[in-house]
Amino acid sequence: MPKIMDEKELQSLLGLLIKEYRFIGPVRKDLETGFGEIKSLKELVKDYTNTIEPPKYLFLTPQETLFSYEMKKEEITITKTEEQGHAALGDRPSLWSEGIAVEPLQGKAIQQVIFGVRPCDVHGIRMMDKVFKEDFDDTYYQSKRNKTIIFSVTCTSVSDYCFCQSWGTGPSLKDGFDLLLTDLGDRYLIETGSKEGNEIIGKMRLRDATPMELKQKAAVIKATEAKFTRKLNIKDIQQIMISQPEHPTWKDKADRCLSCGNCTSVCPTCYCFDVQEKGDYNPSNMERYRLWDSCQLLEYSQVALGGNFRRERISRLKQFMMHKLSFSYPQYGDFHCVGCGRCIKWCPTSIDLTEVAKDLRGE
Amino acid sequence: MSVRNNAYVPEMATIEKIERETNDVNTYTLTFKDKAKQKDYSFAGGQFNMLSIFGFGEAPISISSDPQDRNEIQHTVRKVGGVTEALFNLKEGEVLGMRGPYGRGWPLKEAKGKNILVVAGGIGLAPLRPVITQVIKNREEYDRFELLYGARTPGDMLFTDEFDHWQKVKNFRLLFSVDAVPKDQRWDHNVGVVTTLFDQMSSTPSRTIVMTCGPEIMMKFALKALLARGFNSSQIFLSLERRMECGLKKCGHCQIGEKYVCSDGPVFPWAEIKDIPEIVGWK
Amino acid sequence: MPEKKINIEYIARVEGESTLDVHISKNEITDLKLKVWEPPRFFEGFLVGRKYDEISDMVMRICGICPVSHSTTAIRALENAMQITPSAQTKKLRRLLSYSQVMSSDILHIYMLAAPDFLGYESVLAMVPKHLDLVKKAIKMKMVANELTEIVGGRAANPVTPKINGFYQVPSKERLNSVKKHLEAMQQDTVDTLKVVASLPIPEFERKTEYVCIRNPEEYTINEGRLVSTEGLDILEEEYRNHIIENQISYSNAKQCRIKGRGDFMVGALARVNNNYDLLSDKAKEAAEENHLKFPVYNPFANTAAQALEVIHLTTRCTEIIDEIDPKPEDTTVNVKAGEGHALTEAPRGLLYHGYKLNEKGIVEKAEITTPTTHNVLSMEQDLYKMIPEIMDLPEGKLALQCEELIRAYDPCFSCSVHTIKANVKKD
Amino acid sequence: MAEKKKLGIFKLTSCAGCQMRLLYYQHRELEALTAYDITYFKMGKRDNLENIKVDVALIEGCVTNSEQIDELKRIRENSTILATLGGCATRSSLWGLKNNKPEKEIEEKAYKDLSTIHSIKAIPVNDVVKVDYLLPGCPVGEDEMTEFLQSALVGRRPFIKPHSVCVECKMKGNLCILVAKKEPCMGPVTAAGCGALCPTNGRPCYNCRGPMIAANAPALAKEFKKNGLSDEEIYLKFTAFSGLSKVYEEVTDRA
Ligand SMILES: Cc1cc2nc3c(=O)[nH]c(=O)nc-3n(C[C@H](O)[C@H](O)[C@H](O)COP(=O)(O)OP(=O)(O)OC[C@H]3O[C@@H](n4cnc5c(N)ncnc54)[C@H](O)[C@@H]3O)c2cc1C
Ligand code: SF4
Ligand code: SF4
Ligand code: SF4
Repeated sequence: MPKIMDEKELQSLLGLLIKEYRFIGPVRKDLETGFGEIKSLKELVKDYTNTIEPPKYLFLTPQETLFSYEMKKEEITITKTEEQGHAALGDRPSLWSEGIAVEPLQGKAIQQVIFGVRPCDVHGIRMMDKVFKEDFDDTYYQSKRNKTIIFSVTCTSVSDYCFCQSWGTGPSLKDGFDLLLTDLGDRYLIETGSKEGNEIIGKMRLRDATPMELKQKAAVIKATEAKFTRKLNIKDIQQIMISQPEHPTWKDKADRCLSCGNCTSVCPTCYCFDVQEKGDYNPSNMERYRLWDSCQLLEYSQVALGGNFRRERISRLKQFMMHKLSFSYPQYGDFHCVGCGRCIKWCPTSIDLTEVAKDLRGE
Repeated sequence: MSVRNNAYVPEMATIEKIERETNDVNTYTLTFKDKAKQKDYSFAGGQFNMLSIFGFGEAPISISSDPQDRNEIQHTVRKVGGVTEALFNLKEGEVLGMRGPYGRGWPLKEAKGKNILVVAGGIGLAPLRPVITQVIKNREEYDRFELLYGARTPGDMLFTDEFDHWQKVKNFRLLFSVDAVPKDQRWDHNVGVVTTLFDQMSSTPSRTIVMTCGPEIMMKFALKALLARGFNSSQIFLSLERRMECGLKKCGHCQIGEKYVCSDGPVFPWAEIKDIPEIVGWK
Repeated sequence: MPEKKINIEYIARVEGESTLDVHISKNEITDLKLKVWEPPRFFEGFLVGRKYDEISDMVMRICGICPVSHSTTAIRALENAMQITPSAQTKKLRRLLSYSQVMSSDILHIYMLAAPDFLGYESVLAMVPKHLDLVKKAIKMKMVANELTEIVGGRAANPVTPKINGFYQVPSKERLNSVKKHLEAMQQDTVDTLKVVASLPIPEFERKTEYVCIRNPEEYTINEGRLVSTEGLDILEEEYRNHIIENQISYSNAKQCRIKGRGDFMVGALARVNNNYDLLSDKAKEAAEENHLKFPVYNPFANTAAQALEVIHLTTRCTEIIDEIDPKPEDTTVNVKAGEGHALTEAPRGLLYHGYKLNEKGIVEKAEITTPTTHNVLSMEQDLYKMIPEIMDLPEGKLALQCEELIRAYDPCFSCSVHTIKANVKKD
Repeated sequence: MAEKKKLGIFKLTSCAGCQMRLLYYQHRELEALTAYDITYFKMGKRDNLENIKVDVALIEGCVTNSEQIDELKRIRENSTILATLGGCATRSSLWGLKNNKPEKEIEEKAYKDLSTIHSIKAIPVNDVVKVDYLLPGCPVGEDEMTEFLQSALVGRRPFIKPHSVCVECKMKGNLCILVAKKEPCMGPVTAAGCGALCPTNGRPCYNCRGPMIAANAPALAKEFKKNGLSDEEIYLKFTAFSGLSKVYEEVTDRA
């Protein structure tokens, strides 16, 4: 049953979570907002639309050791197979420097709470969960994911880039969260979506929401929905995206594309990685690690003897957009796009997949 | 620490034997160090393993041995880059890592009672060798068998010492071709790209399953020639190659359209992939 | 005495490439040439036409050891050209940056380049088996100095934060405090370093040349001050060109400098300590006295001791500056103006001069750079002229080694000496 | 214990900063330097062996005179693996600037009497001899150098990032200043490896590492223009550290 809390109760709930968990939430990052570890309520940012990065990096560490091994004589011993920590935030150490981008866990910090995950990102996490589960479990992703409580919020602000409404992945949320907060103006509606969520809220004595207040939530959502300016027509999108690989809009966009990979790095559902070996000055100590990778990069499809399946920039750009808006559906039963608009916003040359979709549809 | 349930961590395997096939191709006979693992391990022809050369990295390599032989596993590898070179520097008795098998193999079940046409180029014969050994071992289950095999030069042909044996099998027809014959080598067969063998081929579309593996350009031409001869898109099977980092449908590299080569393939019926934008041009 | 030839094909463990040729016949030096054959890179040539905001990043690449010096000097010269006065915070942060670089360079020279000479090794690596502790101590110290450069500059080698009128980004107090702890922990090591250096036997040799550096009565200065010497020179930085003249010589890619109307001079740590001993911290002075060091000293081999002394002072000074500041982002806008500007600073190896002329769009029309080693090469040759006759009896190999050691004592940097300036000078 | 591999470090025209990176600015230099048997390293040691076979040769600096061409060829003959150490060796970097103007015009500004100055165009090492690995960076990135030295120890192929600075910038979680502040960041066309140092330190990348392989220079130049940069300013941005690189030609080939 949805409950009601006032500002003071919310503050005390957050305060409690900060104390008891590793608490991640939106923090100021220069001109924008990003996810950061929060030690005091003051750091929390309230007025933001989307964080620069999606929350995926909290589970899929940009660079992470898969295992280390020791090579002594004919014996090879695998010494470390699974990171027990959480992904580090902020200024991540660079590739070969001492630390790896995972923080060891201590005491109660075993569990983390991510506060302020917006509905689109919750859907992104849901999709990533599938990728890292299907066929083979990815223990590295799952070990972090399983220790995470998702505290979502119903969206009330919309940016020029947002189009989650077109997918139905926002501004409201039905599941995928542990806790969900809706700002009703002078009160908050809080809903739980899991056992963990119930346990947290169960400790507080909150009153049930009245039917009136539930209606108020619907009104909040409706008001938000009216704010969207960007739309993606998703009718037949799976076929439309692949119907005209020779359409001039592809070349037009590819000429502008810098192959910088920003689009894929900010996408909440891009999951590709590369695997590399790393040594030491003592050559018997080795490590296998993975690092974030992108289909926009030339080396991504490179194979031995100089072969490359996507040498042309245009073929890489098509891969990104077609994967998001077409291929992912038969793969996972989801279109791997949640309408967060990050790839449009952060593309240095403003390449816009909603525009490409429109062009292909001939609108 | 239990390593077993971590899909990324390979099992240790010993190199039992190294056989030189050509200048740059060796066949490695491997057994898992863990005897129980060796006993449990089973695979289908066309599937592959991820081989770890410790200190150097990992590479996807097809299994080239007989799926019914549970005592050992063979890989036939061409030396082309970092990992494969490092493998070539290993000696018998040394240890490497192996995990698998992954992917979908050749349609040997569908081929039961039917004719089989195999078109292979270069190292592409390696993943098809399990098909050949299986057909020989279970000869009565299949009808006619024809192999078209092409390599760059006679010296680049794989498994030549098995050819005699294969030739003798009932209802087996082998056609060989090379792109060129260096002056010092003898060659009694066809010269030209594999597809030039199609004119001598006896297989027809009727009741035939086609399996092909080789360089992508070769497969393209083979496909064209087959379609032109009336073979339809559900009787042709191709083994595709893409970059792979994990083999576990996670790293994303091996995708072609909606397909993951590592788990939906590497063997695909043409019907399944022919409409993928990146492949449409093949027709 | 038969004919002797000293030919040191390259001076090892110095930055850049050079050859020393000495010809001695009948106890007379008949020929002595220090040839710098480090290939020229023509900075003054290609800087023309570039924009004011690129210059610092480009001139940093003159020298891999003292990028900070070139950056600060260029920035100050350009600020002078555009009549910009940077904030007090900027000045302090620049000091941290420069001091850390002088410290790190001094440590490098003492341990990696000079110590092997005094201890009789061919390189610091050869010292590892017997002197591992010493090497580790040196590495620890340079790490701290580099850390400070990195925190203020973004990167220890070729920093990225300095700009005209300030910094692209200022370091947080938190990070400064973390390095301050390391600086404090390192203080004893700096004192020990001087003890080690002072105990090493150095060749007995003296030549009373003129020692030149900048001076600021308030601070043992590295970044700005008047140009002074042990022989009474005392001028403003913009007057530099009127007093120091420069000649191109036929056998070397480096030019030679002299003081107008006088002759050669020496710059570097020894010049700084000789002129500014009074401004050193008490701790540094105490350490000098304990080790019976009295300045001024006219033995170039004492340069290494001067470096060690300087490190003691600068380590303390950096911790003080860190306490004085809590850096905050500032407005660093630049109003571009046409003009001409000059700046003198103390690079680790001594006096460094940059001068620029800008047009109204901020494009460089003329650039002049004179590096410490350019200032020093003539003095090196003069020292050799005096020293060789004194040690003429040594066997050829030993003689050559001591010549090489003398040059190395200057801590020369031949790669930066070969893009010296075109000066409108008349030959004397 | 097997014999250590032999390492030679050679210098052509450069600022010596990359050798310094090896000798001094590195965090683990003692381990790095003692892992090898260093046979040649003029800046670091006195006993140097000329013309002997080495397993690994690192070349700092680019060629600017004809003697260096012969020297380089000799080093190549004598080494199993040869890699560039830093930007000048890899792409001739800053020194390439003098190639953009008539030689004399530039040299005259530095030297009055040109009769004793022998200098030719600045040529990167890989234009003269076959190079196995290119390690860019000004100075060479510590990460790359470490990866190279560690991998050469066992004969592994080093992983030198072929993509742009943007990838590292994003992985650091930075705010993109090209998008958010319209600052002319060269990150999208610059070879990665520095850990996006400049954007991390609040300023646009100025391309000190030179171009990445797949750079789309015209597209970035257009973006700069849209953000208000003049053709002249764009030209300066793309020429500063690119040396003789062909990657930016479309942007920098002005009449
Ligand atoms: C399903 C499958 C089966 C294969 N079977 C065989 C076989 O039986 N015999 C054989 O010799 N070769 C086979 N290959 C090709 C083999 O995987 C590559 O030759 C090998 O990965 C090259 O690695 P390298 O490190 O030597 O080359 P490098 O060029 O140094 O490659 C570096 C990295 O790139 C990736 N890579 C490069 N080429 C390929 C490639 N072709 N496919 C996938 N990843 C690549 C790998 O991650 C490799 O570690 C197969 C490939 C696939 C996808
Ligand atoms: S962000 Fe834009 S420019 Fe960069 S790779 Fe993606 S589409 Fe291309
Ligand atoms: S700030 Fe520069 S390097 Fe970073 S993502 Fe933006 S364009 Fe790329
Ligand atoms: S960000 Fe660009 S200019 Fe700055 S260090 Fe890296 S490559 Fe050099």
